[in-house]
Amino acid sequence: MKNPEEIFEILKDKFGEVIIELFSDKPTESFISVAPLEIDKVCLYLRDKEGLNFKSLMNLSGIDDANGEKIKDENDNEIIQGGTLSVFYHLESIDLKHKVTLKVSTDRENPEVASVEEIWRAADWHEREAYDMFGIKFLNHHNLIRILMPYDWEGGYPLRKDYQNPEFYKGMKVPY
Amino acid sequence: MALKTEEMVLNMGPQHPSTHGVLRLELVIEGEIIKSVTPHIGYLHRCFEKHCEVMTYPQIIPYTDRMDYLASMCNEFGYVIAVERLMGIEVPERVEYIRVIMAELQRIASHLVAIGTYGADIGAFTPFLFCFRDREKILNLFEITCGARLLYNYIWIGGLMHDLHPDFIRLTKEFIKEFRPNLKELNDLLTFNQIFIDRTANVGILPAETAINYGITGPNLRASGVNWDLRINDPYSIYDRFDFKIPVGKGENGTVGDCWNRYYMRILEMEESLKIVEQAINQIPDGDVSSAIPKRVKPPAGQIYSRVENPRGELGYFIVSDGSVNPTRIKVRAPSFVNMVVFGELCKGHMVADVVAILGSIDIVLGEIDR
Amino acid sequence: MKNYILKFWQILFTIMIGMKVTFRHLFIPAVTIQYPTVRPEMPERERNRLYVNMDDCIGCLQCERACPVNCIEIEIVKSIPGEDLGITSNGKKKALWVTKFDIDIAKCCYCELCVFPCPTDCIYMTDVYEFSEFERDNFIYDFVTLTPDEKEEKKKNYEEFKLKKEAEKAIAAEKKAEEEAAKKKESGTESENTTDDKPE
Amino acid sequence: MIYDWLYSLTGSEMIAIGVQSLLPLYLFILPFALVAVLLERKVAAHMQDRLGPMRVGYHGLLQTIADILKLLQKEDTVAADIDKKFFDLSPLLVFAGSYAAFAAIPFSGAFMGSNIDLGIIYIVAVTGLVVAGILMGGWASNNKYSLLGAMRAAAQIISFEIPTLLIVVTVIMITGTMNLYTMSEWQTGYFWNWLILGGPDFGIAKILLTPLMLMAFLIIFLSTLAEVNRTPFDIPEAESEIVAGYHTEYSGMKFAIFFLAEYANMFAISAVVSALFFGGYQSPFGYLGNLLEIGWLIPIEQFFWFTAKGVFFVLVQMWLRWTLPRFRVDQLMSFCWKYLIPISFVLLLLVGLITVL
Repeated sequence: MKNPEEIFEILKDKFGEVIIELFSDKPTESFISVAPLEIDKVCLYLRDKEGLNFKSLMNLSGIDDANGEKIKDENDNEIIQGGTLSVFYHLESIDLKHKVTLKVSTDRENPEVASVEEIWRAADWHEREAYDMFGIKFLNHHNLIRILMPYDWEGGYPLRKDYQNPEFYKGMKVPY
Repeated sequence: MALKTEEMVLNMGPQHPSTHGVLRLELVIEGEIIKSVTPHIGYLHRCFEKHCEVMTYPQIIPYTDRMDYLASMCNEFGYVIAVERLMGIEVPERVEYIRVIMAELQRIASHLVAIGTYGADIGAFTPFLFCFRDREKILNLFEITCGARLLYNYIWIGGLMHDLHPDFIRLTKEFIKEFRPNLKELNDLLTFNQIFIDRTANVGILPAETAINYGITGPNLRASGVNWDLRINDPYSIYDRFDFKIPVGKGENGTVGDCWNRYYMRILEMEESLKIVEQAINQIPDGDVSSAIPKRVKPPAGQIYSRVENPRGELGYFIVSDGSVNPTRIKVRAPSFVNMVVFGELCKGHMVADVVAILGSIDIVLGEIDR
Repeated sequence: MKNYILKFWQILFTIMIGMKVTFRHLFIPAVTIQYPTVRPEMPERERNRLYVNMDDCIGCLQCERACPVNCIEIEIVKSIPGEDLGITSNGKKKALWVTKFDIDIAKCCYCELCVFPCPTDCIYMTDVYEFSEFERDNFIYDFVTLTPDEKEEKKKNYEEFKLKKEAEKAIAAEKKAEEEAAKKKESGTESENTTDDKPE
Repeated sequence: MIYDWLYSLTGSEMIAIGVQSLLPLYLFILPFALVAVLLERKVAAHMQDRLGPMRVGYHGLLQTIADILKLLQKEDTVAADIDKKFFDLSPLLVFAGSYAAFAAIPFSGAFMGSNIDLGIIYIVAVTGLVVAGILMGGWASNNKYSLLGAMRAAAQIISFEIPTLLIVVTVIMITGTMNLYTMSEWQTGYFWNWLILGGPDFGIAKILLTPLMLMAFLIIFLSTLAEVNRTPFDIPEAESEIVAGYHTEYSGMKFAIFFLAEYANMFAISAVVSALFFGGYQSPFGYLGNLLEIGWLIPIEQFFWFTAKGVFFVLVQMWLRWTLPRFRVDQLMSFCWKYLIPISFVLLLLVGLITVL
């Protein structure tokens, strides 16, 4: 049983620069911020290291931070430029009964995060969903295609805050 | 001499009697043997998470009902707990008891559907109707309490919509009395039927290590022999006050983690749920159920991941709030969604008939997978 | 060999047990009812078709705001002084004409969230559960008691009243401005800029 | 016999044959199917604590007639890429197979379609025609589910013919005849003369034969059940797996013919089982006609007893169907090859020994 502070110390010792910061202000649950392209190594360590044993990935969730600059495009639609998209990882150890939350933030224009699908197969569909909804690309994912939206959806990524409904999908009017 | 065979692609669904909704399975089969299975989901996508961004917190509750529509009470329960934790609301004792009673009754109702439809998948139609007959009684209990039979919107942030109906306790006691023999009858008719055991035992074996790695939760994980139940291991609400056991798969009729075990877990869990309901209705205190309902639900900025044990597994709500009346992001970790990932793996090498058996034993609800 | 016979016996035996159960059920009375002829009794908290008692509605828009699916559409017009709208049954004074109160029952999700905020308890769910229609438009229930002419009249009344009031206000404002200007001329020219661009 | 009577009445062989061959259809199969469909629905409903059809007529008595009227009016939907000829032929062939079986079934001492000496073998052979029909329908439908269903049906029906035949041979060894009429006559008298209780010859052989015959009855009942694709052996049309199997693409009246064939088959196997083991049309307690010395009453009584026995076994089939889950394809096969066939071989040997000694 370890609390997030201890886990943060362990990770900081091991990975140094990769582990960015520990946020632990209430009422927010504390989470550890990690560099996006190194998350898979951190996760593998968390899973296999004796005394950490994070065998289970509870949840993986994309989120649009919407912290960029809001500008108007030519059609007068508000779009967000710059800023970040984030992914939250909620890990849990079934034997040791402790939890930790990791967060990676990646560039909005070219969102790339290392995939943890190889580490926890549970991440497979979660990552596909995050890709589907936010357009976050998970590198090394074996089958990164849309999952809830149609496979050939071209209207963008719906859960981004500046998402606009497309007018037509294959000749069908979308807002019916 | 080996016969030359060709693979055939068989599209199972989106409309098929036993895909439990609009799920499409792309089976590559060789004769009757499955080479690979690719599930295609999204036919029931209703943009729950996008809707949430423009809705106030209480308005989201009816939407959570519609995710796992067989376990609406549990969905509400999970969501409400998440928001209450974010806001730091303490709810009255009576509310907690009523919530637990409702959630456990709902668990029984949900498992009854799972078991009944599983019987129908295997080919026995009569248990299906027996299960629905009993479920109907639970729905009647819900109906007198909140007026709805399926999508309740009963558990509110900080309280409940109504107090219990005056008849509720009496009717629940009657139900429990009637239900125990019915459960035994169900066991006679289906659970221990040798044909049923032959169909389900040693089929779709899910070892514990794989199950954890795939994030499987709920009865499916316990059937693999892992003693893990959030009601005991990470207690929420007042579950630590009740005396009940967690059934774990033992492989009575085959291997640990096969379809029969997954099915049998649900039977055993119903018995445990009955015990909880019995204890809860005997201990329930008096009180006001709406005293803690906040006038205006406006959680502070922050994020929380809160989870409850749904009939199908761990239902998690990841709520990010920016301090306004609308959540920034709600991600639902739907148990069926995660449990479904392993499905393709389980089916390999089995027969077409087993696909149905395995799918039924995982017990998915498409409303929750597609959200 | 022993297993072989045991298995065969097991199959036969469990089949017999199952047959016993189903045979017993042949003589148990049915639990179903013959629905359209026999109807179940609805519990008192039943949540079905919405109904609005317009006599009590004060047009506060609470239900419209509470609805998670936006199936309620309300338009209100302020009354002009001198019009008597009556009072609701629990003694609140009405001050608004409701010119549109549409509920698209096809959209309604029966969550009952609109019922609780209502200050006069005028919107509630009834136990009517059979209301299928052949035309989708028939699902839009119009609860307004005013005739179309009356609606127009109320709108016009209010428009006129508003215009009148604005005119009055404008006159008053002009007067005031003039007075102030006069005052300022008296007191000096320092604060001239700020007073000139007053709204209205 | 009815044929002789008709011949003497009309003087024309053609009319006599025609009337006689159509009699079972109009007098028996169609009315039976009407009743059986309703019966099945009612039995199922009451086993499941429901009421079943209740609207048309008293307790839904006329429901099947209403259904048939509906089916007749329905559009005969035909998918685009089917093989039309075979698609149309298939239901007829399936029905022909089960209808032809009725020719050799002894309904009573006075009426029997055709009193052929190979009776029982003929029935087993002619029901094999059903396989051709099913395969044809499954293939012509150009539907993967239909194809799977047809393949399953072919494998299943052909495998289960083996234990059926073995038991039939066992019975033939005891009775010494393949003629169902003779066989029924042989079991005349009271119910202890039935083959299930060792036949009419008293002695040590009867005691030895009784348990063996019980076993034989069980096996032939199960294997014929599998031949007509009823639960728990209904895998060719397992609706939860392959939608409706070989008749997925059929609708309207063609589907109704499949349905009719299924119910006709149900009765056919019940009739065969009762003719072999339960004395056929023989009354268990002697005849009222003999008592009152009214000669013409006896065939009617015999017809009654035969129908009663048949309907009883049909009821048992329904009872099984609404109780049991279904087997899987491979389990079904292993059930046949590992249990039914070896046991029936052993039975054959034992019965052979007993009859020789």
